[in-house]
Amino acid sequence: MNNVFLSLTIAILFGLGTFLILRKDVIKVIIGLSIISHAVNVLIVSSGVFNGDNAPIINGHVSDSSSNIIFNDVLDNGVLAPVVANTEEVAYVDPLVQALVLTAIVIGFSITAFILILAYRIYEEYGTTDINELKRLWG
Amino acid sequence: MNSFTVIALAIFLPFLSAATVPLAQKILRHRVGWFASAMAFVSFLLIAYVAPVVIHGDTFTGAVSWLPSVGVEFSVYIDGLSLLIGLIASGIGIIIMSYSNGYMSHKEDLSRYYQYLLLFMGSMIGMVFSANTIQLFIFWELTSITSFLLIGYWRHRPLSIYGATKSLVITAAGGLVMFIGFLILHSITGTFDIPTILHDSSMIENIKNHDLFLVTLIFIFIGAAAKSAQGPFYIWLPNAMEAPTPVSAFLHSATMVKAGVFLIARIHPIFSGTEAWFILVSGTGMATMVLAGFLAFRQNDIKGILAFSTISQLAYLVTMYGYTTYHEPGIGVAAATFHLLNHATFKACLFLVAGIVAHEAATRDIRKLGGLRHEMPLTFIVASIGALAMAGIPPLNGFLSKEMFYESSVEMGAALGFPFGIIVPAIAVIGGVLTFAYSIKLIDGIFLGKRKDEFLPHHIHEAPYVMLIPAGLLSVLVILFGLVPSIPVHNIIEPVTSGILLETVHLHVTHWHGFTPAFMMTIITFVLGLLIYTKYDSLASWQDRLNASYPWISVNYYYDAIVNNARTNAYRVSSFVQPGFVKTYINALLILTIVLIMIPMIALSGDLIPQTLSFDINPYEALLMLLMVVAAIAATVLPKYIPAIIALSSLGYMVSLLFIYLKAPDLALTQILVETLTTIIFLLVIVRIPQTFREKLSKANLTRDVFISGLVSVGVFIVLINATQGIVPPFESLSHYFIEKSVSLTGGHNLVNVILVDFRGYDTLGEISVLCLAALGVYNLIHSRGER
Amino acid sequence: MTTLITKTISKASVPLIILFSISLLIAGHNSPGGGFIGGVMFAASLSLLYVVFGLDYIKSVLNPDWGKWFGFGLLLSVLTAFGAIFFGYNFFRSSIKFIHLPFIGEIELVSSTLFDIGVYFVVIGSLLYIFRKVGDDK
Amino acid sequence: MIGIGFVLDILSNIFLIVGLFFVFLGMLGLIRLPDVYNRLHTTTKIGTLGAFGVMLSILLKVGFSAMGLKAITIGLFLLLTAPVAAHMIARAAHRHGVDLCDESIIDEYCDSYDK
Amino acid sequence: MVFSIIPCVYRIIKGPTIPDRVVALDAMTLVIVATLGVYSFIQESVFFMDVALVLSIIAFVGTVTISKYLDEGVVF
Amino acid sequence: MKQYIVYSIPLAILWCFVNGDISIVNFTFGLVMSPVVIKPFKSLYNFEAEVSIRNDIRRIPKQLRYLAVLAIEITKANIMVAKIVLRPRININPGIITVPIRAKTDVGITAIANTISLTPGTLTIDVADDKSVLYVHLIDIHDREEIRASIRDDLEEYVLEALE
Amino acid sequence: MNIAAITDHLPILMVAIPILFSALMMFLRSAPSVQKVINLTVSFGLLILSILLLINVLNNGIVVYEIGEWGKYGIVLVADLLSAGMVLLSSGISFLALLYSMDYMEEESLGSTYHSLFNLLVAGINGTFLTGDIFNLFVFFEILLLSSCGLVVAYGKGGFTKSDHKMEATFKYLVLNMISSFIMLVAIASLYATVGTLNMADMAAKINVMSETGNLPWHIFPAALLFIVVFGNKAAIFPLHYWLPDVHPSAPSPISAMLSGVLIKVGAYGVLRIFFLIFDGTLYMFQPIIIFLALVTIILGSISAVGQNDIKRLLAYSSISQIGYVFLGIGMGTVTTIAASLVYLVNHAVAKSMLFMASGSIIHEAGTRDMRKMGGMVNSAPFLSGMFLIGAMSVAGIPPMGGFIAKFVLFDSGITSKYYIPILIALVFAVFTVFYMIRAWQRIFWGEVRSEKYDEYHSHGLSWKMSVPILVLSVVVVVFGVYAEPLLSIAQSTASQIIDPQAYIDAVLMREIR
Ligand code: NA
Ligand code: NA
Repeated sequence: MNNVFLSLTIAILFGLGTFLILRKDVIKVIIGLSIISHAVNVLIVSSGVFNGDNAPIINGHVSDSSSNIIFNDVLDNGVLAPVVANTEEVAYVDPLVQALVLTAIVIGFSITAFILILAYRIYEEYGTTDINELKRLWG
Repeated sequence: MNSFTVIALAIFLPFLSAATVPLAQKILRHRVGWFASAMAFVSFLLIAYVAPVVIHGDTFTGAVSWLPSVGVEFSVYIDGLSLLIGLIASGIGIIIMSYSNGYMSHKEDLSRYYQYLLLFMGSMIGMVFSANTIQLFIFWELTSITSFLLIGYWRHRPLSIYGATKSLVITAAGGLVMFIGFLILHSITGTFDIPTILHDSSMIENIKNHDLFLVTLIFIFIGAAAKSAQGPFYIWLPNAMEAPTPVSAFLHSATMVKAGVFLIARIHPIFSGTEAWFILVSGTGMATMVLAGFLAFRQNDIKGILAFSTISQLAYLVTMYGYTTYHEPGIGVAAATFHLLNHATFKACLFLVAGIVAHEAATRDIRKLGGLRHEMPLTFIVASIGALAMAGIPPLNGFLSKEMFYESSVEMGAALGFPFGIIVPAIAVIGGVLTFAYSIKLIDGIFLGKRKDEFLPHHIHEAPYVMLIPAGLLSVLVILFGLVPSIPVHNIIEPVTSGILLETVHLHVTHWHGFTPAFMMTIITFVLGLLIYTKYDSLASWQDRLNASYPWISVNYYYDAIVNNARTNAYRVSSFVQPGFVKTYINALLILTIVLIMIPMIALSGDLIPQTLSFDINPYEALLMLLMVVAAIAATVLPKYIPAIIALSSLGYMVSLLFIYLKAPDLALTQILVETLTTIIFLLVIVRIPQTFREKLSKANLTRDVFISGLVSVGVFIVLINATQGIVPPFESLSHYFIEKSVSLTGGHNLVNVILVDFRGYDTLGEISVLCLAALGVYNLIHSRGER
Repeated sequence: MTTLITKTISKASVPLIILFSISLLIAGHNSPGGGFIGGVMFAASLSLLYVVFGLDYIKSVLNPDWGKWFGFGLLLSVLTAFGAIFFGYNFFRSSIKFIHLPFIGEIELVSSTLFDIGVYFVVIGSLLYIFRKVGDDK
Repeated sequence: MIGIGFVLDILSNIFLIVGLFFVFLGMLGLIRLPDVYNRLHTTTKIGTLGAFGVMLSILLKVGFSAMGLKAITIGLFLLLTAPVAAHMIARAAHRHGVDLCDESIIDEYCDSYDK
Repeated sequence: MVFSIIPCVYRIIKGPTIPDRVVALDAMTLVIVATLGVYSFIQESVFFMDVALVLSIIAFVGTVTISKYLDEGVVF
Repeated sequence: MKQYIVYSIPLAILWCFVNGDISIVNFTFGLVMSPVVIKPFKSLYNFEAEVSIRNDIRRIPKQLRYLAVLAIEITKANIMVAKIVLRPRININPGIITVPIRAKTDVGITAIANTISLTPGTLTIDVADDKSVLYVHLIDIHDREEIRASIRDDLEEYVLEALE
Repeated sequence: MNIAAITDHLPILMVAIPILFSALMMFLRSAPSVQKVINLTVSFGLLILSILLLINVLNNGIVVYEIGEWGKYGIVLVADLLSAGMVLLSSGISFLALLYSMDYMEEESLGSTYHSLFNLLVAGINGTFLTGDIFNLFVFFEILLLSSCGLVVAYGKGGFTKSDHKMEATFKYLVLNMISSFIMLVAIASLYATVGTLNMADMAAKINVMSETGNLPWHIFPAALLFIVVFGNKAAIFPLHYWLPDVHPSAPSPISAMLSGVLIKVGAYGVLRIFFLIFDGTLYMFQPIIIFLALVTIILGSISAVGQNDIKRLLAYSSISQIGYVFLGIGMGTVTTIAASLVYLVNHAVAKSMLFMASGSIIHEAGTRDMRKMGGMVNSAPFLSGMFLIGAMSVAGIPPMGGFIAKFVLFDSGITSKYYIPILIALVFAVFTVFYMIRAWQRIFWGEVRSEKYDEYHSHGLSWKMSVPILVLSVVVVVFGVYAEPLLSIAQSTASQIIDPQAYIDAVLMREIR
């Protein structure tokens, strides 16, 4: 994936979402939030640290990463070991970002559900979806 | 018992007794006041017990640990000054609380009244014996608060509320300013301990040479002036007269208002000897003296006269403490101290008389009073003694200290040279003249002249003894100090003055010095005083005209303008800043975000865009991204809900395609599902929301929104391009560990799922909690219908 | 009301969806799927029924307290995580056991599956709770 | 020798190509046809069949493996549900007030329900 | 293959009626399902087939829901 | 009990399909699980109705024949509509007509409707409330009666045989 | 499981127990009284556990708890003095708020969802304070967000807040917080992309290495500053404070107490945690920004508070201005100022939650939130009068209340650090605070008993469940004033830990990993 264009796409989605959350219609605002949410999710996936060729599902029973890494930091020398060489090939794409996005998607969905029903209640209380009607006149 | 324990007891006894007053009231009923005065008496005895320690100008310091982390102790400093004010506070306390037994109706909330009084007394004692600025400030503010509560004792009365608020706002605010002064002092000296500073001349030298010397002085002085009703801060004191009269006598004339004077005396060694000290302290004092004297003369309410007179008398003290700048060793400090003592006696006495008169004659208006000398002869005598002492008539104690005031003014004027040699004594005389005039007015208005039957009750009794005796006692003191000045001078004034100046002082006070300038000034004072008194009407009409045409010359004008309109003005500000539109708030958030991104952009001005950008792109990717953008644009521009939601949905599917492309099947699955669910919920909601509202976009708004959105886009792009492209992380990623250990440690092959349920299962626990929360929240939303 | 065509086909697809959701749940540890995805599939099947047959009708047929479902799911998840503490490990330490069964072969028992089942129930419960609450609200 | 595998391979490739082609046609119809009802024809029939063809081809290629089984499940499910979806959309469209295109010559449905 | 999505997006934007858009969305899922099938085969991984199955199911649910909404103005 | 078995077997097969693994173990697992899945939906499926396994088995050949016919018709449908789409100028006469049907059961009607939808140029829009008539959209109408007849004879026959 | 085991697992118990009981409450909805008893017991138990945790940290140093025993590769909970202290604070307040709720909340609200929501709120708060993982912080922020939203729309008895106000307020709250959540995710993602870790200690160590070798990439700075938006929004500092005066008053009073007492402190906590631990190298850019924002917050909050007639709105604006003081201390960024701002934070939390609860009772009594319609209440509610005065004095910084000690140490440390102008501004608005707090007290309790126009005061006595929390908090306020030493010394140790996070980093990273 080309990061420049992907970043550009994400940025554009951000901009469009922002434009929508500046609208006055409650539902439009929520749509805007959803667009931004998409953008953020893609952004997180794209911020994976390394890039392999396969989905992060291990086929065999053998793991493929360089097996002699000892996963402990040695802080005594001010060195954070192990430092994996940049050329290290990993067969999979970064699974962590995917897990993060999954969590983010679900959380985002929960909140969207809540805010949508909130929007409905707002309409019920105020009889309009105009956000500017939601202001209170007491500073 | 050592002195520390004794003083600590003297401080905390009133607090403890305040706590037990309700209990005492259960036993003593309406005689609970005697319990309070007994407690005051014990405190008085305790303070008197330590008097020998300082009688020769010595000092005593004692401390226990309190807040060691910030270097503050609970510490006690006993010197002549603190002892004097401590004795005044507890001694007048005894008198006032005894007097209150007669003054306060049995129907009043006596328990609260005496609680407040005792709390005040304890705070006052605590304040004067404080050896560090923090402790001093704490008790200082406590006196403000108790004063506030006492002024507002009759809390349903609008005037009480007004007076209480005013006193609190001014004294507490002044206190805070003073507090900052103390803190600056701390930052200069590294200590909060007052004796440590006082006894270390190099430290004092250091303070005087410090850049912040003036600021510190001004800040501390503002606190003192606010408390002692000096300068423009005088305005709270007249309104404080809404308190019950004994309270006014106690707090607002004899003790609390002297706290400011006390503070000036206390910091005298630190700040005096500089021009700033004289200009600030004496300047304020003289201005206040003349203004308040005049205003006292103009009052018709007895307590009004006494209030302004108090201000004016306090101004004497302030002026005199300011005098000692270039003059060593001056009699200013001694004179001030003597007058402080004298004022406490005669003014308290007069207040008690005012209370008696108001109590018996049911009015305090001097225009309605008159001729009471026949019905209240004893009160008349007591009052006359007090008033004449205030007027400076020999041989009463007021005369002596007034004489010393004139003497020190002449001295000071001489030290300053022409034209101050004339101006300073002249101002002093003006102050004296006015004092003379209003003192006479007081006696004349109440007791002399003709009885005004139309305003007064049929029978006016002589005061009950419970009220008369305290006043009488004070008048006896007035006479005693006047006739035998050596008693107070040797036992009190000299040690106090030594304590203030930190050097031994010997004084010689007599009635007759010969034809000194001071004596001449006294003569002038009497003559002019009588003259002014007869010209009252023309002066009054002059002032009324002045006030009518220039309302802004009154300080109260500003106070009222600020405070009364505070709410409306503040409301205007807050409504302007916080108009209630979500949109404004979102804009604020976004703009802050943009600014925060731009700050490092500008500050670091590095390469915003990394050099190594690749623009190779495969056509599928390009198409997918293009379609995503198009779908997003559609969701943005389609005006109706359903089409926009369908477009949003298609965007979601495209995102899931992208996830597929990025080798994320779990994500794609989730994305697809969530997208559809979101659509369903959108529909569920839109079913209930007919699309009636249609936003009309003005060109300006559109431009602005597009601009903000564009900035957000650019910001995100730049951060992102750097984060994902700028550098290759030199560190291992957590994911390496997952890939390596997943199968062996968790038995799972789907790394994403393994991370979700194992490595970061805790996140997932949070995630499902959020889901539950959404459901629970929706329940509350739906069930919160209508006003209940 | 929707038509009988839709109803018939929906009836036919619901078991398929539910089975698939279970399959996704179980397979989650080794291939795409898991509690959330499975749960949403299950919820989708029931919401299909809600849509096609109408909420009121379905409620007369089956009407569990979805609140208890997600309560149960959350409880199960937390208790699974707590389980480790009872065995002297840290919270959420997973355990993995291989069991050999006749005919079936080696079966992998993982504590995290239990956790995932909890997730499954939470998702089903909360989604359907929301759907029903909002659907009921007229 | 032409083995059964080879035949299946050929067959599967044919299905794949035809399927993909049909999917494309279906989407083309989405643009070209005049109203929603006609567009539904292309998506339900051509699109679904195209997708089914693709799935069938995969089944033929990989046999009854996991992928094949899932592929054919998808294919059958599509076959089952696509007409219903089309029916729902068409019905909704009609009741929603979407008129038939100008070329239409008859509408016997419009009287059957209360608008 | 992916190009087949273009008409769908076109229809989603253009409309003209809401049912048109629904049809287009439904068609889009169809295309994605087919694409996923092929992709799964090319990648030799069954995982994407699961995605396809889920998509075909959930798209059906979605379409029925939207249609019912358009039809009757209610969802449940 | 019998009902459970009848429903469980297809469900178990379905389970194997969605699970992507046809094996005895998996099938048994599906068989065990199916009743649990069905139980809550019992009343939805008219579950208590009498089922006759023998009847069901007897119908299988007819059902297969129906599927074959369906496949042919579908192919024809595709080719026809594909032609329309690919024609440079689209020249059609669409419209909605009523088609009376004989099928009575829900399954039968559904099958007919779906069959119609999948076959050339026809699309079921709705079924009348009394289940007697289908409303069908045609992409190109030349002769109404002919279409009705072809539906009745070619498709409905097979459906009725197979499913009713 | 014995006592020793419990102390081993203290950090996670603070989070997991409330989640567990939240789930359990869903099954007990038919037995409200059982719910009450259980939930109060749990909440009290958590308070005890949080005390144990703090003692543990004080005695044994930083406690690190590896969830799932994955070390930094999983999620760790870290209880240092800051975390443990915040947890203790929030546990105390939430126990009292819960006790208060028992008689305050409307039965239906209480029985159905309140207990579950409240437990999750507590879990969210504790989780936020304890987590050592930045993404987990995000997750718990969302728990906080949604649970507080759910609770804001719950109903108290009397219903003096109209539901339209609740809806409107919640919408603002939610939208702004969603945006800041997105911003947080962007920041987290770019951090992860840069250092490949989510563990905060690990991140700190790696960013330190980059910073020491001069390789700190440019985009770390905007990523760091974005956290100002994230935490500022939680803490309601200018210009992110706008939601607060709508939300806090709209919530039921015990929830307002939680929001103002604890939740906005989460923002301060986050800033202390993230900036001083991870972004040490960006502090020089961060400090002036925070000082500026804090001052504007103080100014706007104070001025706006003066203008309010609605008692809860006044308290809410006051919270804004007070959190400004807390951030001022943070922005000045020395050990003493941070210690001061912690003291300030604790004192404000206690006093403000007490004030909100008291205001709930006052509103209950008066039948309105409008202070113009109150007056002379001292006769019908002398207890509330006393308690409110204590709280008002504390917020105003009048001795001998805890608020005074807070202002004292803040101003003193500020002046010692030579931040004269900021302290001067803070001083001016401290005067405002005195004015509006004391005025509010006067307007409610002094003056004429209100006219016939409004009903009589409902002089039903307060139940003990409502008065005990208020009383306890007032006692704490006074104790923090007259015996502040323990608080001060803990605050100083905490501040030293914050300023020098090496102990934190070592505690997390120096351990065996499976
Ligand atoms: Na005062
Ligand atoms: Na303030």
